[in-house]
Amino acid sequence: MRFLLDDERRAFARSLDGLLTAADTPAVARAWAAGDHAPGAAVWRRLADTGVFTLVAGEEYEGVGPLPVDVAVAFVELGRHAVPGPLVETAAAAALLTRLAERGVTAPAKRLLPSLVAGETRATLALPGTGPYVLDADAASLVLAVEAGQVRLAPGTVRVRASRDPPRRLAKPLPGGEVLASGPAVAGAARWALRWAALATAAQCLGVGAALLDRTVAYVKQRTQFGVPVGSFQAVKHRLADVLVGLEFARPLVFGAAVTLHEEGWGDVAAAKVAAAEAAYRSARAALQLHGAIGYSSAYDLSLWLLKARALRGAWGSVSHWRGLSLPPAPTGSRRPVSPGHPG
Amino acid sequence: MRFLLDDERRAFARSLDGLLTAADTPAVARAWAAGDHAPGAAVWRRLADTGVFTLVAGEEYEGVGPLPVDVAVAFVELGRHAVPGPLVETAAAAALLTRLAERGVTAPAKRLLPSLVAGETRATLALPGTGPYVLDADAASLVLAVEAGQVRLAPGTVRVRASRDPPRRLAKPLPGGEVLASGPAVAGAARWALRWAALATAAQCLGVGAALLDRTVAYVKQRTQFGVPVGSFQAVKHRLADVLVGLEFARPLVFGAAVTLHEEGWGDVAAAKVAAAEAAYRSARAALQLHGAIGYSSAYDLSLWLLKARALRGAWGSVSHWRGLSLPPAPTGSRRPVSPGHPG
Amino acid sequence: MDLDFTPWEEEFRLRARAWLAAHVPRSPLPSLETEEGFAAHRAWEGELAADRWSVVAWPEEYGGQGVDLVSWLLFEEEYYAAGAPARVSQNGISLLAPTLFDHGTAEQRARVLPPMARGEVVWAQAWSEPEAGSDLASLRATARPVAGGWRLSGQKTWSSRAAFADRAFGLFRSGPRAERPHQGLTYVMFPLDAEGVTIRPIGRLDGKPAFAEVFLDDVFVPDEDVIGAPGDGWRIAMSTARAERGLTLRSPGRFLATADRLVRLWHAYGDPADTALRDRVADAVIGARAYQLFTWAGASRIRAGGTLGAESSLNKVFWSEYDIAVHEAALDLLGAEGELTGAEAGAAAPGTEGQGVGDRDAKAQDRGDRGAEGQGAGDQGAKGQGAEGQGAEGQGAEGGCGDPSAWTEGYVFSLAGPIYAGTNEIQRDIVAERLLGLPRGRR
Amino acid sequence: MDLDFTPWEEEFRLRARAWLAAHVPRSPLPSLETEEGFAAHRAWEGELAADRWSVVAWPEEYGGQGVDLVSWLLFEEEYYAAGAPARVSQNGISLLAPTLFDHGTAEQRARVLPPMARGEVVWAQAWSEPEAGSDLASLRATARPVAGGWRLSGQKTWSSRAAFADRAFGLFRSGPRAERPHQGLTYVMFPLDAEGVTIRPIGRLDGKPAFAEVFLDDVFVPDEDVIGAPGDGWRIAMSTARAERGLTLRSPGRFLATADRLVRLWHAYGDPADTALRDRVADAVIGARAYQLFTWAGASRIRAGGTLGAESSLNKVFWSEYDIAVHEAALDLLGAEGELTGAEAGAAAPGTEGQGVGDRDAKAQDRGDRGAEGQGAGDQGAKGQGAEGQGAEGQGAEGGCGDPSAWTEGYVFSLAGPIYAGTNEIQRDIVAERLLGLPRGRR
Repeated sequence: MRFLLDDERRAFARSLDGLLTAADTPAVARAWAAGDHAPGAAVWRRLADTGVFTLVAGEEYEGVGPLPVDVAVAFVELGRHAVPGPLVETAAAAALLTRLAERGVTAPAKRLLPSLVAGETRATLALPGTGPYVLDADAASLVLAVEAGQVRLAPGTVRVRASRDPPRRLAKPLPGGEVLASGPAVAGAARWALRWAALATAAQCLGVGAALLDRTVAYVKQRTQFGVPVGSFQAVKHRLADVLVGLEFARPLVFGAAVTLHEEGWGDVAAAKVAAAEAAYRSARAALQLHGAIGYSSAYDLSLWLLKARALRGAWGSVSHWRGLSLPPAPTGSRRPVSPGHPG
Repeated sequence: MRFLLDDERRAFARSLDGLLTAADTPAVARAWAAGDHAPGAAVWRRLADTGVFTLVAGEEYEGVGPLPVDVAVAFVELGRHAVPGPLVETAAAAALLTRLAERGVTAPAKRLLPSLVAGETRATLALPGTGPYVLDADAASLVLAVEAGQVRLAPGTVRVRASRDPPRRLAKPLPGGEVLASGPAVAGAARWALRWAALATAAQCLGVGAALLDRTVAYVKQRTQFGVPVGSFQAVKHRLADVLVGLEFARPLVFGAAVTLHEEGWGDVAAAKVAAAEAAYRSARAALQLHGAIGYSSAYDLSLWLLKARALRGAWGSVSHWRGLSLPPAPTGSRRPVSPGHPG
Repeated sequence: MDLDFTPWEEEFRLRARAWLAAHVPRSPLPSLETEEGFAAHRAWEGELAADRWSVVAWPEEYGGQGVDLVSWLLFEEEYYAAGAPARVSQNGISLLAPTLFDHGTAEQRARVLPPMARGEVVWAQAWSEPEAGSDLASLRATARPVAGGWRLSGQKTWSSRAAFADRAFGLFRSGPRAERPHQGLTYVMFPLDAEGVTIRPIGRLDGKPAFAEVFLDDVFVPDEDVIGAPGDGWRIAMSTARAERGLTLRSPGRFLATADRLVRLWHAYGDPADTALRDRVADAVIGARAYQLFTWAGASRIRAGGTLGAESSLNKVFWSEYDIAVHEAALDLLGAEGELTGAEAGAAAPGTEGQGVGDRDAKAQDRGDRGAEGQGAGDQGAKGQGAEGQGAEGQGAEGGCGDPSAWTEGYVFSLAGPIYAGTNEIQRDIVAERLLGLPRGRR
Repeated sequence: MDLDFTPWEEEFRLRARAWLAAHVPRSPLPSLETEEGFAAHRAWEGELAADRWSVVAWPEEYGGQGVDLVSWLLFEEEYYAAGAPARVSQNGISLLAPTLFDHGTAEQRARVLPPMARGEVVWAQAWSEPEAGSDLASLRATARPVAGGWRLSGQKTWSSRAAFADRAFGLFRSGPRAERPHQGLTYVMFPLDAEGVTIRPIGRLDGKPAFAEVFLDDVFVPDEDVIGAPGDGWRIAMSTARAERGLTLRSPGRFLATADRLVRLWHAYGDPADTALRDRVADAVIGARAYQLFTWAGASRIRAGGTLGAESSLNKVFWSEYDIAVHEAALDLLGAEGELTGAEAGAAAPGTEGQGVGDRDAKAQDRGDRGAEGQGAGDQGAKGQGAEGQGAEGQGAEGGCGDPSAWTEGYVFSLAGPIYAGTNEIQRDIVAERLLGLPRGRR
């Protein structure tokens, strides 16, 4: 038992952090929001150089995966820097294609995975049960729709719509298009893709929440009101302490879910999704409140994380949906008809 | 529109407050918890002198009611002083008998109401849908059970059990006994009784919550730690401010429910029940936390209110049950099959 | 103790309802935070004023109907229930006008109020400065006495409406910082189009220019535009209409209308078995009713000659947190749709077809897209809500409860609630110290 | 990064499980807060010790198995999963013993630890005084140097276990208050049956004497019962085992077992459609797993030579609020039953028949009353949980998840969590100042 990131993973996180800091990701996110994908594509290429896109697929497809812990490490940093784009979706698409191949449907993986792994293709996808929209279809060359036992290559999307998180764009895949896979392997592959999507989103939330906390702590240390730093007021301190408690107890769930991603059951990944989403959102609420009006200004970069925390909270299914999945299933025959407190 | 207590009601509240302060109700509650009902009976008689038990029934039965605003005034004080006994139940029983009489079933009212109104009889009762227990059957001479379209005079109860709030004792009415009423009037009378029970309980919660806040404010002003009053710490101040917000917004709901008690619909009384129960419980949690260890001691009187706040929160149905009742019913045909956010 | 209104009040309510039913625009006006939308909202103020509905509680000589607080509250309930437009004149009506009634001269009232009531002069507030948010004692912008008036210099910020408004009001330091740091401030009304004034719009969280920075470089203001005695501005600003401010900053009508929309959304789309959401919808209903009744109690107290004072801090904490909770519940109820602005994304997407073509799920599309389609492409669907505006959500008969864009915009707007008009941290301090009597401490 | 245990650890876990399965009493022991129950729990300590399960992480010479923190955590998981009794020796084992390992002499360890491990000497803690709760700097009870030892005088309070324990430990003022107010305190072990000691039990919220006041009137203590240097007590008390304290004050096994009971309760009695409650049950499961994994991460860091420090404050805030939330969910799930203590009311009720006779609703009765009936009348159903005990809830195979009395007692117990061992207000200050680096302020 060694439930700690090793030196290599820490170095990986540091290198991503350095790369993304240098890339000025707030400006990249704003450009992406304005429909200019070029700076984002440049970041995407640099991420590809670090191997971020190789972590899901296995060696048969030029990947080095499955390495869910590394994916979690990477997505914490991607969240911390508010990197825009269908990153989670590309990882989930890789998982989908990989699992299809493992279950005997190898053609789609052979055709599509190598360019995903190389970072040359951005993919987006919709999975059953988690909402009708795909993210950033306008910036993806591959739109996968999984439904009714089929994996389709959608021929495009219904018009692209704006999210309250400006860099996100949502659209429903068009019907029709090439059927890449059908049959019994599809449902399992979709579940496998959803596990990765949830894990990556949880990790991203953790990074978003941490960035919000870091910025807020820095702000309240220097901002003074009534002659003292805002950060010396006990109400401010306690609110930020509670944010830290939330994030620090979500963190082991995220990495725990990565360690057990291959195991049966939804419990760990659901717990990670719920806890990280809630912790990030709590961090956002505190960050806005403690920044005051400046935090409410779209020109101030804090807004990039604030709005993303809300959007990610509901991405890939609501927190209530995932709470339901976090519970162990009822043993058969255990349920009695009524609560003991109600008249029987 | 004059949504303010008039001078007469304020004087009524003050006189109850004075009477109950003089009666040393904490000692009365402790005796009641130990099975000694004599001091409680003495308080009951003094309350009868103020007319508390005359407020529900009308003149035909020696009452002066229905006066729900006065009942709310009285039960705020009863809660503030942690008076033990089946007070809510006696009021609800009077409402039950009154409404039966108004619907033509007059015999039970003629026989039982005058002694309830005179404060000579303590009653307890169970109503459909709010749990199987009656309160303080061991101190009541009248145990009413309403179920299956009948009002029964229960021949006693299954053994009496202890609540975590020591002065409260719970028991299930025994089957059988005399049927006082049956037929179509029963269901409506039970609903009418439940309205009064909910209103009185909400008012009682308000008093309990206010007493907890008052005691806590007094305590944190005089208790010092780190060389300053505990009440000067901002975290303490904000927590108590939030308690006050809760209570002050529950208060108009309680009196609003009294004003509209005779109207159709459960909305106002449900809102009062939910808000007052939650506000009192929040007050209790804050009171315990800010008193620290002393508040956790059963010898310290604070415990009388602390435990009552929890017990009353669930009395006459859970807060979730009442939240459901607070919603206006769906207009017919309005419901669509799925949420807009779920794949249709 | 009763909740009965007089026959006159009931009749007043019905008159308001009838007028609104006949006049409220069928489609929402364009966003208040655009030049076009600002003009449309200004015109709406004129329409209200033409029949004396813009400032019902003012004396008739200034354009009102001279009704009391209770009738004003009834009007507000009707206004929001009707889904009427946001009030572009809100800053002037609810912040400046009460000050003029209490501290202005007859000349000032006669000159300023009627055009305010007609929407001809729209006012921005200019309280904050970059280093003075909650802490007004640290204001730095100055008013320098000159012949016949004053010269204003410095910077104001978070000035709501200033991007398009005509005039503004705020406090300026006219004397040295005295022992009591709030002394030496002067309450000034000033033009936004004068020489030396530079306006730089600030986008709020969703990018809309609901605020602006206002730079003042030796801007001349005549003596007649100072309210009260020079140096006495802070006291004037704080004392004004304290008795009613707590009841009028946010009228219950707004929240009753929002709760009603949420209930309709719940009944239309909610899963009846989902008690987690149902309980939150219930809390919205309960909270709106609590706020309404709390306000009626306050109004009764004022009618009986009482005042409110620090209780308005209870009020502020309550409604600002309530507003966020209600919108969060709505977003959760909307699920994936609860992320949408109602606008098309700016850039055309490769491989993306045109609007609605080939949509495989026309029914879901119809539900989700109604808002956006009804309002055309772009940003037009946005309902104007300045950070200090009291605008209705523009949710009349057609807007409907299920338009996600109105809910997501309302959510963004609600987030400002605990920050402005005195942060909730300050309000809780006030509640603890003035209502509970807890010692001040250093916070 | 992994969650794999070594074959030896897995085998150790299975050995613990097997031993517990064979030894955990089938019926809960009588309440720890009664003389009879205290004796029964003391005997249980002896039974554990006989097979070296009472202090598995101690060196073998003192009665342990010399296992490391990770194995200890595995043992704890098994212990709580088995529903084993509360640990009457908890104060000694988790608070005093680590101090002796770090600061005691070899003689002290040899003299004190083995009888502690066997439950022969049970220790009470005596940290608090009436005027010194969170603020240990204001301690007043004194230790006066005399020939061969010290004389203790003053009053301690909230001393858990003191009603029935043999000895106690605490800090006493042995010198004048120095510039740093924590100086001049001495860490002393003292007998509770000596001349000059008066014990006055204090009932906790449910009346059980889980605490006591301890009055000391010139009580003699030999030099050998002082730990570390006189005057250095505060540093010793604070520094002791800080590295592990955050992980060991409340082991995750406790919360995993509680969450598991709640899930069983939910599956047995919950309405599957009631998502409001389901979400809270889910949060119990999620929180227990989070706490477990947080602890594994901390244990890994300690294994790698790291320390925890102020992170134990995160831990304290988390588990104490978690514990209350879980019990509140259980009470709400139990509905009307969630108010019961499991005891009969003290006095016979007029008109009340005997137990179970004529019960019209035998099925509901069976569910609700199982706990009370299984345990006989009176107070016996209470599971011992001192305010600082780490006892399991005695919820073995028969206790069952549906016994309301265990949940209501657990609820009462949980309420103490945010208060003792440093209030959560203090812990949040520590988190903000030491982990986030925020300025101290005057609080």
